[in-house]
Amino acid sequence: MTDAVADLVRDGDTVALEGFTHLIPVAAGQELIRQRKRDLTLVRMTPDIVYDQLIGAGCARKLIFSWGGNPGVGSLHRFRAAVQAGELEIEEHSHAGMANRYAAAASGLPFAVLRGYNGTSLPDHTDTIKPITCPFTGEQLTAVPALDLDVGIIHAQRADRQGNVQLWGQTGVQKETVLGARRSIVTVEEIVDELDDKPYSVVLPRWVVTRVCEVPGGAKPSYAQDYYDRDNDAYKAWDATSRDEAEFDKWLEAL
Amino acid sequence: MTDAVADLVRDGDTVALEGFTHLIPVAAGQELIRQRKRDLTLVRMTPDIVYDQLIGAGCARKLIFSWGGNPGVGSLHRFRAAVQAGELEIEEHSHAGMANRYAAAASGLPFAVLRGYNGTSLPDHTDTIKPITCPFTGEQLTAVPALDLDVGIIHAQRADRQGNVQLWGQTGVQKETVLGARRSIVTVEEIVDELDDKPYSVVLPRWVVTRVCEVPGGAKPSYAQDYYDRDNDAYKAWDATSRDEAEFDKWLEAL
Amino acid sequence: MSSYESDEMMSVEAARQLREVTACFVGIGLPSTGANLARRTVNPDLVLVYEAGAIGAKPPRLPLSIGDGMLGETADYIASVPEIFNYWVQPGRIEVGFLGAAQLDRFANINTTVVGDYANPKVRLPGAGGAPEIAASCGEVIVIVRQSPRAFVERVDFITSVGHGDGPGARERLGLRGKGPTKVITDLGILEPDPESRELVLTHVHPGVSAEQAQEATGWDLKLADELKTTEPPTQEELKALRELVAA
Amino acid sequence: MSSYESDEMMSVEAARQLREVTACFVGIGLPSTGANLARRTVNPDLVLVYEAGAIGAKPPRLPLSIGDGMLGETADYIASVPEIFNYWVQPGRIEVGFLGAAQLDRFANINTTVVGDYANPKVRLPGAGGAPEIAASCGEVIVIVRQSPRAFVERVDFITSVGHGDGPGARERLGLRGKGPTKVITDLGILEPDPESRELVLTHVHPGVSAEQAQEATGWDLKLADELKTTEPPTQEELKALRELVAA
Repeated sequence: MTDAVADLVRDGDTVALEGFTHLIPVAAGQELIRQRKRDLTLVRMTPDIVYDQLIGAGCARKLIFSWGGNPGVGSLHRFRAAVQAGELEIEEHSHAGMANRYAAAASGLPFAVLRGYNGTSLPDHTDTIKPITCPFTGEQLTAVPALDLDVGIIHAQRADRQGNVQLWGQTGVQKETVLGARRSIVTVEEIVDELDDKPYSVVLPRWVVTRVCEVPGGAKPSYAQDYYDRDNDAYKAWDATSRDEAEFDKWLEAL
Repeated sequence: MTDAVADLVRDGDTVALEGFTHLIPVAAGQELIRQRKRDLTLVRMTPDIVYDQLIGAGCARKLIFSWGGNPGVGSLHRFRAAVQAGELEIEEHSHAGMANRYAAAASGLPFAVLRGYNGTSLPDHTDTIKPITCPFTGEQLTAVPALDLDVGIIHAQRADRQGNVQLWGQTGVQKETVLGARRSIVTVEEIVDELDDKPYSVVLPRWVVTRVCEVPGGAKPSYAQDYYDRDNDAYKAWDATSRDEAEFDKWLEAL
Repeated sequence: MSSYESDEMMSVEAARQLREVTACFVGIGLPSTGANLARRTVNPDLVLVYEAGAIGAKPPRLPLSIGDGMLGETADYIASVPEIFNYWVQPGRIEVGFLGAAQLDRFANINTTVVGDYANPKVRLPGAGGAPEIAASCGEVIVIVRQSPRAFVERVDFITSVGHGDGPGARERLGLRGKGPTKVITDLGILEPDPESRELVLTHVHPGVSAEQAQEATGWDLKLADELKTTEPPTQEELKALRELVAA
Repeated sequence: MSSYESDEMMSVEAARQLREVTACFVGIGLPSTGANLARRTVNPDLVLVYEAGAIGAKPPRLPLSIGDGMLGETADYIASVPEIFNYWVQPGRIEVGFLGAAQLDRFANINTTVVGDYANPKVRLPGAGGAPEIAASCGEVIVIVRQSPRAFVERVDFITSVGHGDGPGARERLGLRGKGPTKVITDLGILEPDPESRELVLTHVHPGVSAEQAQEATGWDLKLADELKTTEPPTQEELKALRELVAA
């Protein structure tokens, strides 16, 4: 993973680490911090504690997101402080808008269309939300641009020795993150001889994944279905670490 | 199934029977013929022998499609004769356009955007293909309208007693056909006590399906994965039946 | 009557609203508690849809987050997140959406984005998540929020999710196809939009709460329904089911 | 040299084109035979993508249609049909698309829709299927078609799938991102677009075929490459693998 991050993520890149509260690529995110990546445009529907860490560590110039919180616990204090201090540029969407931006990227389209944002204050502050008119009905809808991802990073349950990746359970926008990015890194719980059937599994064939790295526990403290549950105490403990800048600095030094 | 077709399909309706060479709802299509439904706008990406039968039997006023043939065998002679005689209105697309029209219908959007049709003769003859400009990049792409389906009909491997439907294998646009239609009929090979995991299965929960009917063999002579293979002789035999109008009439009478 | 907390009253009342509902879009927190309680009391067949992809989840205990494995494991189906929003929320397939709020105004517009100016916020909140499209497209929306003058404001600082906009006809003009918020369940009572003005009026107070208390906890001049009712207190069965659920 | 049929020459030559290819989009008929033969000869790791959804199918025999169960059963992954076109074909992820043709013109534009006038066709053909977007978006296109003056026409009656349009710069002007047809494999030889004019020229004849035969089978004035080559005849191994495949 150290090599994959060093080889594939450059300062200034637009990078998405996805996993919708399940299979969050935490270890890969912390590797970005260790390698002191800078000026990243970080993308994620639900920036949670690993994004709080990246922001607190100064890796991010900009955040593109739709919900920033410590899920089930409360706020992200490093994120909140950075925004309130004007130190982090933000581009803010709804989940539906972000999901469609990923889907457009995976589809090789410059934009996606949805019913969304009408009447909200989001278009007043986010210039990547524009009206579009249906050429058949004249109805006005909303367009959002495809995400322009240099690197997509996800965590999956496993891969086979050829590099085919398999993930299952609630798999969020992970397929779109890999298919929508120029380069991709997938960390996995384990590498196995052969993949077998799993309910609702997504397989990303080897030829669409740039690099697969075996990183057991790479999603901790989040969930990896059939491997481990969420470590809720870690989520709660993060609240205190993140709230106090000195505590955060101590955490960062120890990383 | 007799009741479902009688209750839910009205003369003049727009009806899609889908199944991309796998799980074709042949029995339901033949029930439309038996009930002498008229003036239907029939929709299907790959109209094959059951559509040849519907067209020959005079059920269709119009066909919306992207590839009309007897797959692996040759032509559909009733379809071909009807078009060559100017007796069947057609609205012709590509697979990508049709798939996106289904997806738009399932999404509650009036249209979909794709890279497609540029430079082809299709837009000269099909008025449901229009240019659309990306509001962010200025790039010109293609818009197609959502299908406006009164009834969506599919065949699935099974349902449970609550009416949750499960299909697996290559499942084409069947999910979109049900979700994109006002009313839906699903014929199934069998009704079981409980659904279990199947690789790449699509489940259509009971509350989005109007009617489920147990029709074993309902996709014959096409495939139903894990139930039966395609009866290729029937596909070949259809060529002769369909080619000769008298033969076709005999077939129709015997139905 | 047993003693109970105001949170419990809110969850019980939320569950009761789901008696006749087929499918409900659920977030985490009080909405999740209310919806899961409904499955254990008034509506065992209630379909719970979570934005991370689980459709028809039957969690044996309250999930810690929407990524909880038991949601996927017990679901009828799992969709990708783009599919959840495009195929399931957007076409209005889901009858009820449950939302929370940091600020709420008299037309039930919701703010979960910032307090203060957007560029220089006093408090930066988590943001929109799935709420704007849930508010736009679900058949109706039930808001669950504690009532206070800080939360119930004359005008929200940011419209994250549209309630009834600026009043009559606003949703239609905006092309929003769901009915919008039909009930706001608070720790003090229930507010509903007036059919004419679309302004929220107090229709119920919870047992032991006065209309004046509710008015004092509201940052605008809260009107009372002609017939102000008192909510049924939680029954023994409701409280038992709720406490078992929370303890599980 | 063993004796072989012209269909066999076409399939063998199609397979040879896939030596260095990662992923190939496959239809039914000769394209399927060629691609499946490549997996058994020059490129065991070749990824076959079928438009019904199978990605990385490894069929043990030739499928009867793209719905064949063994495609799904042996696939690395199965996508829905909208996903196949949107996530896999459209972004240009697939290096080679194999297409057939009822008519083909000097710029390798393809007609599979009608012979004659669209409104009053002489012959109604099956139509577009997945071909227009395969022709637009796959890295390159290999056309497999029998050569005859009826099929190789000055001007196709209908452009179902764009080859090189009206010549130099046409694909760029249309915003088509793949290279378009780079080879047309026929029963007589191989045609390739001239790098400058984009017009198809005969670069190879199959063993025993003369350039004149190929020109007579072409409805336009077919130019010959400066160095006209003769295709390598099928080897024993190629023929054995092909015949086993077809017989399976």
